[in-house]
Amino acid sequence: GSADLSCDLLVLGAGPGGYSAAFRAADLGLKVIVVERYAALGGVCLNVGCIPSKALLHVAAVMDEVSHLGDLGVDFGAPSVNVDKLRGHKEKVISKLTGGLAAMAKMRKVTVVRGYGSFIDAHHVEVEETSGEAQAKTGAKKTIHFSQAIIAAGSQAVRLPFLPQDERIVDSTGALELKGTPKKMLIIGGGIIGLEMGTVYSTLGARLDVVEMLDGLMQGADRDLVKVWQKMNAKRFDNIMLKTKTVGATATPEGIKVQFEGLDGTKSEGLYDLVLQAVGRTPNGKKVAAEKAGVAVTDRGFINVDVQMRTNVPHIFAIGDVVGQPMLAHKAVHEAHVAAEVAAGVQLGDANLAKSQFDARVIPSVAYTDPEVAWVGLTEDQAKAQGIKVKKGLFPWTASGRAIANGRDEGFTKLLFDDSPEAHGHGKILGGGIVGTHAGDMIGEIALAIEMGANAVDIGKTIHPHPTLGESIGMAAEVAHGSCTDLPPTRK
Amino acid sequence: GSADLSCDLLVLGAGPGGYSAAFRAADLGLKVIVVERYAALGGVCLNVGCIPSKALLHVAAVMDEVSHLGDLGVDFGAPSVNVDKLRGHKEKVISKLTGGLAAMAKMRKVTVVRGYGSFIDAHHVEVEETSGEAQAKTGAKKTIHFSQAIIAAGSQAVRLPFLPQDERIVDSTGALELKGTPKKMLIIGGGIIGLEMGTVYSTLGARLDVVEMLDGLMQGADRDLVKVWQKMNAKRFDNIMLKTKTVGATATPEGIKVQFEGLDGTKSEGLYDLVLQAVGRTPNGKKVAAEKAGVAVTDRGFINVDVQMRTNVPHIFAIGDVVGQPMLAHKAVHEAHVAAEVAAGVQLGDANLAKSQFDARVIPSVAYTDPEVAWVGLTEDQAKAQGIKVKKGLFPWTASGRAIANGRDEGFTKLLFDDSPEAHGHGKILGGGIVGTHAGDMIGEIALAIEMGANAVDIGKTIHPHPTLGESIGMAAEVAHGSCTDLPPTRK
Amino acid sequence: SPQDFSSKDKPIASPSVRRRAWELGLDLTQVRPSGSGGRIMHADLEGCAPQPRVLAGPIA
Ligand SMILES: Cc1cc2nc3c(=O)[nH]c(=O)nc-3n(C[C@H](O)[C@H](O)[C@H](O)COP(=O)(O)OP(=O)(O)OC[C@H]3O[C@@H](n4cnc5c(N)ncnc54)[C@H](O)[C@@H]3O)c2cc1C
Ligand SMILES: Cc1cc2nc3c(=O)[nH]c(=O)nc-3n(C[C@H](O)[C@H](O)[C@H](O)COP(=O)(O)OP(=O)(O)OC[C@H]3O[C@@H](n4cnc5c(N)ncnc54)[C@H](O)[C@@H]3O)c2cc1C
Repeated sequence: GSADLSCDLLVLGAGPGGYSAAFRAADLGLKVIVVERYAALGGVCLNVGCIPSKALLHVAAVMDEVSHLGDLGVDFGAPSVNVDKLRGHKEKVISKLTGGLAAMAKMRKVTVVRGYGSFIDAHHVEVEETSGEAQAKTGAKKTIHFSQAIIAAGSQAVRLPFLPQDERIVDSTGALELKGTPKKMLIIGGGIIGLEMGTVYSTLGARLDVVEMLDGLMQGADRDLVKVWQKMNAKRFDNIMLKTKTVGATATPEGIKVQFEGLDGTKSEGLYDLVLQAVGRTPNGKKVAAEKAGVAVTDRGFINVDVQMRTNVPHIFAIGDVVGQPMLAHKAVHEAHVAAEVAAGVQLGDANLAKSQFDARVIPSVAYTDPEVAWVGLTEDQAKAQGIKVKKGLFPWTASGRAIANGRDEGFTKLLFDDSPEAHGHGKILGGGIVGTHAGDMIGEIALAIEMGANAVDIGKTIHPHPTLGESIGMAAEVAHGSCTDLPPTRK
Repeated sequence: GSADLSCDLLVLGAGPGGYSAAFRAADLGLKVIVVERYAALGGVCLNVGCIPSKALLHVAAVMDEVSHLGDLGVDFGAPSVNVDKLRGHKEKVISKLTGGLAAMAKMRKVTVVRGYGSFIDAHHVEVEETSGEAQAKTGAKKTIHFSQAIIAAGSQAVRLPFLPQDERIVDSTGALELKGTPKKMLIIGGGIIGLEMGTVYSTLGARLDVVEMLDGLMQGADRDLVKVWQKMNAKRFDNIMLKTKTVGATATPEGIKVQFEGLDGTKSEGLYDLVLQAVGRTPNGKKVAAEKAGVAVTDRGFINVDVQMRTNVPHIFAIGDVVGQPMLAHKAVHEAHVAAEVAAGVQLGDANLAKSQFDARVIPSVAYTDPEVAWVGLTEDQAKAQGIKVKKGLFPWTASGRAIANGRDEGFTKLLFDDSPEAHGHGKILGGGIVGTHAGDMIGEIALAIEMGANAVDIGKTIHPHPTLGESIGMAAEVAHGSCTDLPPTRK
Repeated sequence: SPQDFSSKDKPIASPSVRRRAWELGLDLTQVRPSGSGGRIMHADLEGCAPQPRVLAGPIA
């Protein structure tokens, strides 16, 4: 049929995946249209995810830091907290970034079409125009013809069906609105998102309960890393309920009454001013009428792709949260570049670009709690489960001059090297983890080491500046190699 | 002659160089004696250098951070500062670390002999016993026989001869004693050490003047990095006097009167409550009677060594500040390991160990100011001076979500890649610099990239977690490669 | 100063490859690189004949 607009590449969704793909493709010379239902670009990450959470976490971290400074001779009284101003700060951070995205889209001549997009066929998307702060439809419609398309529709928070509708029950988006500071808060789901939000609210004064079905918080990370975080944060929690299900809730004037049931059958109950559901995110794959374009979507709503980010329909790509775990912004961006390059390569007849593929060995994870927990590549738990022989180098920050000087020596840095017989004692680094302040800023070095195939000598012989937290990476490699002189000797 | 003690390896001086060498050699199986004149191990770095300065700088950084937090909605009043308690904190940090060193020496069965050591001949050192807090000699003497020796005697602050003796005129050691908070402070010498101490005193309330003979502060770093620091710190300074010499000073009851003379002849004067001399450090090579062992010492007091850290006398090594620039603890430690390995290799007949050599391509530098300034490898200034063609990738933190969320987006990350014709556009990384918070913790990744011979694609395709400051390294590589989508498009 | 700013002219080899090469007495400029971007890998050192090699001169 006839279309209102036409482009080389249509990108559906303007989150980190979508805008990165659109910008990369435009830079490579394609005519690009992005369809986004919300007024601001940036998706979950910029508007209700990575960025606002970190804006609040930073303030919380400084507040927590200050509360210890009296011991060091600098006494600040209790702060007066203006929640409206704090929320305003967070909004300013968001609009600075989303404003930047809009400007960059313009500079790149990427057309942004506001509205809800659905496929009509393998070369057309229909956009129902939306307006206002949310996604209210105006009734106007547009049809866009595309040569190739990238689906970057992202994900949304899972909602527990049995929870009543009540403004004291929120998901991460609601929690980020920071409407006030509850006295008593329940976090359903002990993953990163829940624990980050809990950190903010607890620093602002809330007492926390957390309930988790599995047997530990912050799944995915090695338990030794999590243990350090947990010890430092024990004081925030009244109850950490593991192997426990949330089975019901009722809204009462005094608060939300929530019922729990342990895997062992024990029942319990709690009363909360605020309940945060953070039990995971579900992909938006089923909401774009992908089937009309012939694109296969799994039962759970994911869209499967190959290493070039192609769906089963070769000229339609998918990237970001909608293609699978880990649902992380940096994964979305790197996938976005691949999809954009392949699309541009095909369109422009550039064989090298068309060969682009996603082949990163590892994708790091970070919990921006206090301390931060960061890990990348193989974990010790995985090594054990998969029977991979590893040599571990662990450097405790109790031996780090900088960590001690900062009054924050609870952390450690750990590296895992291949210790299979074929490695002959010079095995490459397979993974690593850091728990401690600035962990997230330093895990990139371990990712680079893994991508470069570095071994313990490579990392240990790289001179890291003293006194930094970063030198703990060099030290951990020396430990694995047996040449560290900042720790007690290893028994022979 | 007969000796009171005998060892495989004598280490003269227990700074980062000395203790690291001693521990490494002991771990490899040598019988080691360390001679140190002071009661505590750790040398300048632990006792009056790296560590105490960072303990104070950390507190200062938090204080400065808090002063901006009101804008974000969290208002702390002005702090009450207890200088005695702050000094106590610093002392605690030091003793935790020096206590750890003493314990580790014991576990390694390294004998520590307290006293002032001088060579008698190529196989003997005489130690004049010292006691108390400083280096008062008791009159007792010991002779130690050694098979091999490592000179790790370090350096000390240069003292300007024309400055009067007055307790208001100090070097870095005096400044670290933190006897009070002056209203008006002069820093003579605009290098890292002076600027770090100035940061601490200014946060505690002092107004600063700095006088520097050369045409810029923080020499060694590229000017663009320094400019960012300088802009952020302008408010600390009343006068930044460049190309200016300090020519005289008199102690008066009102303060220290200091006379300056510009290279252009203009004269000026200032009155200060505290004057910090930070005009450099001079090696202690001439103070150990090295000539009696046949070891050559340069006029300036340095001891020349080869890549195995051997002096002209093959069984006597030298490491650390005493062998040359850069005078940095991490250089000392890496040299120490080499010297210890070679010595152990020779003594134990291990050919591989005996071949050890100092072969790091680069040694990073960090100014632990606020923001931090860190750089490693080739600088742009050097590239220009040496005619090395480089491709630059620069990522400004105004585009970093995390920096904006932290309210600290003044920084940037810059990488320099080989752009010579032989590199065919895939040149490896030659250097890099970061200015911004946590810069020192992240520069290690750039050092590793250089040591591994990584190029822009290697670094850019390594997935760095979002949103971190560390991802700015990946972004800077993408900028060099032309694939960054978090910045405006580059004009074609 | 031991800092080697002119390393752009040097063979691309990681610290452990460099270390292994000197243990084996190999001159890296004589080793053929097999890694991406011209990097010398550990495997490239196998079977190379040692060359007489001089230690560099004074570095400080
Ligand atoms: C509280 C929270 C904190 C987080 N913190 C981090 C973190 O620190 N680091 C990290 O890496 N990740 C974090 N994440 C995850 C991160 O936000 C996601 O991985 C990332 O946003 C995924 O990017 P995306 O482009 O795939 O999808 P999204 O960001 O979900 O973007 C999809 C976009 O598509 C639009 N869209 C969807 N369907 C349509 C349609 N039919 N028509 C028009 N538009 C449509 C949506 O409106 C949205 O803008 C966090 C998430 C949350 C919820
Ligand atoms: C204020 C300040 C801040 C600094 N900050 C940093 C920093 O952040 N990062 C960094 O890398 N570097 C820093 N430095 C430099 C760092 O301290 C030195 O590079 C490092 O200490 C050198 O180690 P070394 O082992 O060579 O010598 P030193 O640390 O100087 O140790 C030499 C030791 O030998 C002893 N000694 C000397 N002669 C004799 C003798 N004849 N008999 C017995 N004992 C003897 C001395 O008492 C001393 O303990 C700083 C220096 C200062 C002054």
